[in-house]
Amino acid sequence: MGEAIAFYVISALILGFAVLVITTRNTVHSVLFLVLNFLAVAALYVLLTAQFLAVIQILVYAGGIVVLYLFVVMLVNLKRPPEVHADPHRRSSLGFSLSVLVLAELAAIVVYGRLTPAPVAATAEGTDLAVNNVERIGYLLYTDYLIPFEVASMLLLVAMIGAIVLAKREL
Amino acid sequence: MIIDTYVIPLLKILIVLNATLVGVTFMVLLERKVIAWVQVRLGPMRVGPYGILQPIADAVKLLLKEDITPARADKWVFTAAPIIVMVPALITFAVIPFGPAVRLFGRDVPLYITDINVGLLYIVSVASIGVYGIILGGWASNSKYPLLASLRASAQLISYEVAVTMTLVSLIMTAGTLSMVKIVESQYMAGVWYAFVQPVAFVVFFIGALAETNRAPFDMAEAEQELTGGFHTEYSGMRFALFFLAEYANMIVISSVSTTLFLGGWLRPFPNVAALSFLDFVPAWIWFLLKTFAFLYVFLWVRATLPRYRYDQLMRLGWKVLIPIAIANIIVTGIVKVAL
Amino acid sequence: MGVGPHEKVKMEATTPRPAFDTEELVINMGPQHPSTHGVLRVVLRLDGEKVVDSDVIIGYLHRGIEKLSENRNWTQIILLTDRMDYIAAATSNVGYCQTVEKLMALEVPRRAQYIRTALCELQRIASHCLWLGTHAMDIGAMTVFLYAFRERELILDLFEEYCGARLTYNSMRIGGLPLDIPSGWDKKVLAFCDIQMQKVDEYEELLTNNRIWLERTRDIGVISARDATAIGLSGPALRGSGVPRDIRKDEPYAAYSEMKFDVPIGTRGDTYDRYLVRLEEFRQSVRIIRQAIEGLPEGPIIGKVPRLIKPPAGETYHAIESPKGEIGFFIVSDGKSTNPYRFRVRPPSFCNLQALSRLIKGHLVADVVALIGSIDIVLGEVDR
Amino acid sequence: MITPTHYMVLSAALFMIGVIGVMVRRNIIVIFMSIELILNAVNINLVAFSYQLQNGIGQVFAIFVIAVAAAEAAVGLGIILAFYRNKETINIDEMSVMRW
Repeated sequence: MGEAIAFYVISALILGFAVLVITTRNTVHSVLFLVLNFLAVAALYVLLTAQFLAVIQILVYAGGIVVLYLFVVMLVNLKRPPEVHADPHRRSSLGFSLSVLVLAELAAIVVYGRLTPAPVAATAEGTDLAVNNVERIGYLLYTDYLIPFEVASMLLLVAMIGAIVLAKREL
Repeated sequence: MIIDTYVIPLLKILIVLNATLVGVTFMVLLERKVIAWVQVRLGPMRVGPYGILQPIADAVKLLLKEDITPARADKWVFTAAPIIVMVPALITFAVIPFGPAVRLFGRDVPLYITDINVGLLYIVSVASIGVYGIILGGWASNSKYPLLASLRASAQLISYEVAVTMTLVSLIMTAGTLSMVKIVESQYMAGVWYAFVQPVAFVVFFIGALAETNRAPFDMAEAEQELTGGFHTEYSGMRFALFFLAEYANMIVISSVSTTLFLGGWLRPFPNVAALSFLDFVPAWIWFLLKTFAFLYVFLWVRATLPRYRYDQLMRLGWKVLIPIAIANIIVTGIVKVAL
Repeated sequence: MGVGPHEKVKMEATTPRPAFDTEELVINMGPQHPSTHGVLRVVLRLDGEKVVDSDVIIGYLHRGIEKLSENRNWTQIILLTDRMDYIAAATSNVGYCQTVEKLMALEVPRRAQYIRTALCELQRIASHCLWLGTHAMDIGAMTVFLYAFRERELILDLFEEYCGARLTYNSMRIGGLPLDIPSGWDKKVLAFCDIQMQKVDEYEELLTNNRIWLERTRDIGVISARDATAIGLSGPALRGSGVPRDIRKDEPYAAYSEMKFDVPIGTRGDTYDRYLVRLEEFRQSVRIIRQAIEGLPEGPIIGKVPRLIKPPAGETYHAIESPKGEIGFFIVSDGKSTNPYRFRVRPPSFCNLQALSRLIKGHLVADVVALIGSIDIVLGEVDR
Repeated sequence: MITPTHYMVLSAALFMIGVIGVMVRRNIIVIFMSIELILNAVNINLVAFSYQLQNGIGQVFAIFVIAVAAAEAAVGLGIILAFYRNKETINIDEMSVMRW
């Protein structure tokens, strides 16, 4: 019961903030709603007993990536609002209908998934993954997924160099 | 059952929140007094004996002041910014262990609100939210000095967060856990404070902590001589007070965290030496408060003594000195761990 | 031929915009700003935090002292000179009185000369105390500020005992002094000298070898000896660049020809050198005060001055070394009236301030306040 | 009882909001944020299944997604800044030429 209430409240927050992110005109407000959205997602992870991921979500997403967004929004001191100059060839309605199509597809999958029963029932209370979450994730990362992990670190290094090259005026 | 799951945690939250807020206000007084003593002055003396009631006078003054919102400020963000700064500082206390379990009225009551398995990461991540308040406060004021200051502050916080987190990694490697309580317990097992096991991490952490709390010599975000007060230039009244209190709350948080991580938390000095067991008559939480206080004193002492770094020098120190040292420390820790 | 607005527009149009162009931020520092030491206004054009260009605007404290002086009689002007460099009022008094004495060819008794020397050097210490305090405060060392003010307070006490005033002394008269020193005053001055010597070491302990202080001041605002002379810097700002120019040595006035002292000079011409020069001047000033007080001759304190001061027709320029540099008075007398025909001051702060724009170019905002402090200005003297 | 289906519906809805943002908005920063929303939708799915199956692999992949998102944000925002310096706009419709 408590879980259900928590789920619906958090879901409402996630979706509500997400809608605000894409509808708000002021970009800074948009970024703020994105932070709130991420915090709500982190809360959802806690509900799913993924504490480590929840903390990483706040630390990396809310505390790191979105700060970058905020920086850029503040540096890009807009003289004319970006939405004013609409491309006459642009078809927003087409984009909208495409999105609806994607949703329909997803809904179809969900409905189909509903017909086939879930393989294992959720019995998370007190299991190893919930209690020793950090240890389990760490173990997986450094054994089975060591190579993807290292590739991810390389990716971050490349992104870092790329960002510096792009942002620096003269090298 | 209800008492254990709801009443006691709520009571603890209430006590910790109140103690923190009172502590913060008296921290302001302490700072004024300590700096006054360093500078051969008396400090506040008028309100109450030895100015002890000064924080109350300050609070009344700030509450009664007109709360000005600049005409062209972004009202919502301007209002939210001080709150965003204050809240993370307060909720961090949820995982700080003030002492081990004590018996009260026939129940075992642990002297911490909660102990989660990612406690240390929780503190780091919550602290990283606080920077929004500073950035947004400066941006929403729609004024040039605050904007410059908030850019400085955010760059500073992000850079030093890296160094601080790196030192924490080497500490986690030593302790083998992320839980704040278990870190203290592992120091008890090891029989030594981690400040002696990880002296490099301790020093880097302390410098990073000064920078992360925006304290001298890294207080360029509020350098009144350069930026006329920094990101809170346009704030007044209680909203300004929130920024102010958050800074001191952050100092207390950082001091408590470093006490837990490096100075053995609630443990007495030399926790394993039986000859010193007479020290046990002092309750554990008193030891914790004493160590935290010592840290806070160093904060003030540094502020009274050192000039201020320049923005670019601060960044250079962070990226070119502290982060490499912290990474080297991780590598050395790893090698030692494997070798033993 | 100047560039009119029309040509200016054309110039901007033809200059290609750099490929990566970020917006420049214009910041108005002052006239109400904690670190502009009064009502100086500096308009900074910033690229990020780097100063691209700056515009120093003065005049917020203009009271027309020079024009006022042309309508006051010769003795009343002493009082106005107090209001120029109010940090070292006695030095301005001495400068003005000596100019008039030169114009009238008056002989000043030796005792008065010695006391004038001692007062001038006390003022130098007081002025440097204030400079050190505010300069350190600008860079963030708040404790030095209070330490330096503690010693300045002792000097103000000494002046209060001597002439009853603590800031604007009006302590000179044309031809000598209005008052002899109170009994026991000389002992107190000597005692103060001992205190000051210890305290200078204390300041040095806090700053001179402090790593952060070094990083904040070394190689900040370097000005070469040639540029410094070309701009017309004087005082410690000039000596910091390595030019051994000191009017007390080069054209001795009062009793300086009989004093033994060194003129400290810097080597690099940066903020740190100017700091070192002023700190050494603390010690040299104490040395001079000791000599002046110990060797204080007996005799009258004021020479033979006519009841009505009316200098003969003519003009003269006389400069002395104030704590901030060369303070000079150019006075024209028509020989008929009891007030000067033309009165003009060469204030050291004003001339030194010219260097500011050049010094801060390319530095960061934090250095701007350090450099304003480093050249040591008093707005009362800049604007007059 | 909250089943994985609930989480999937939530994730699909969040995904759709993200897609609409990408399709409809012209402010490139908002488009980037919409992409972050989409990535979050994916993460919710991964973690929900990780919970359902009591298997840490889903969380591991969520961590990889976060790492990729960080890289994407860094490079993407660098491009936005460089673009803004040249064109003084962040309207994606004006980003039609593939050269400065």
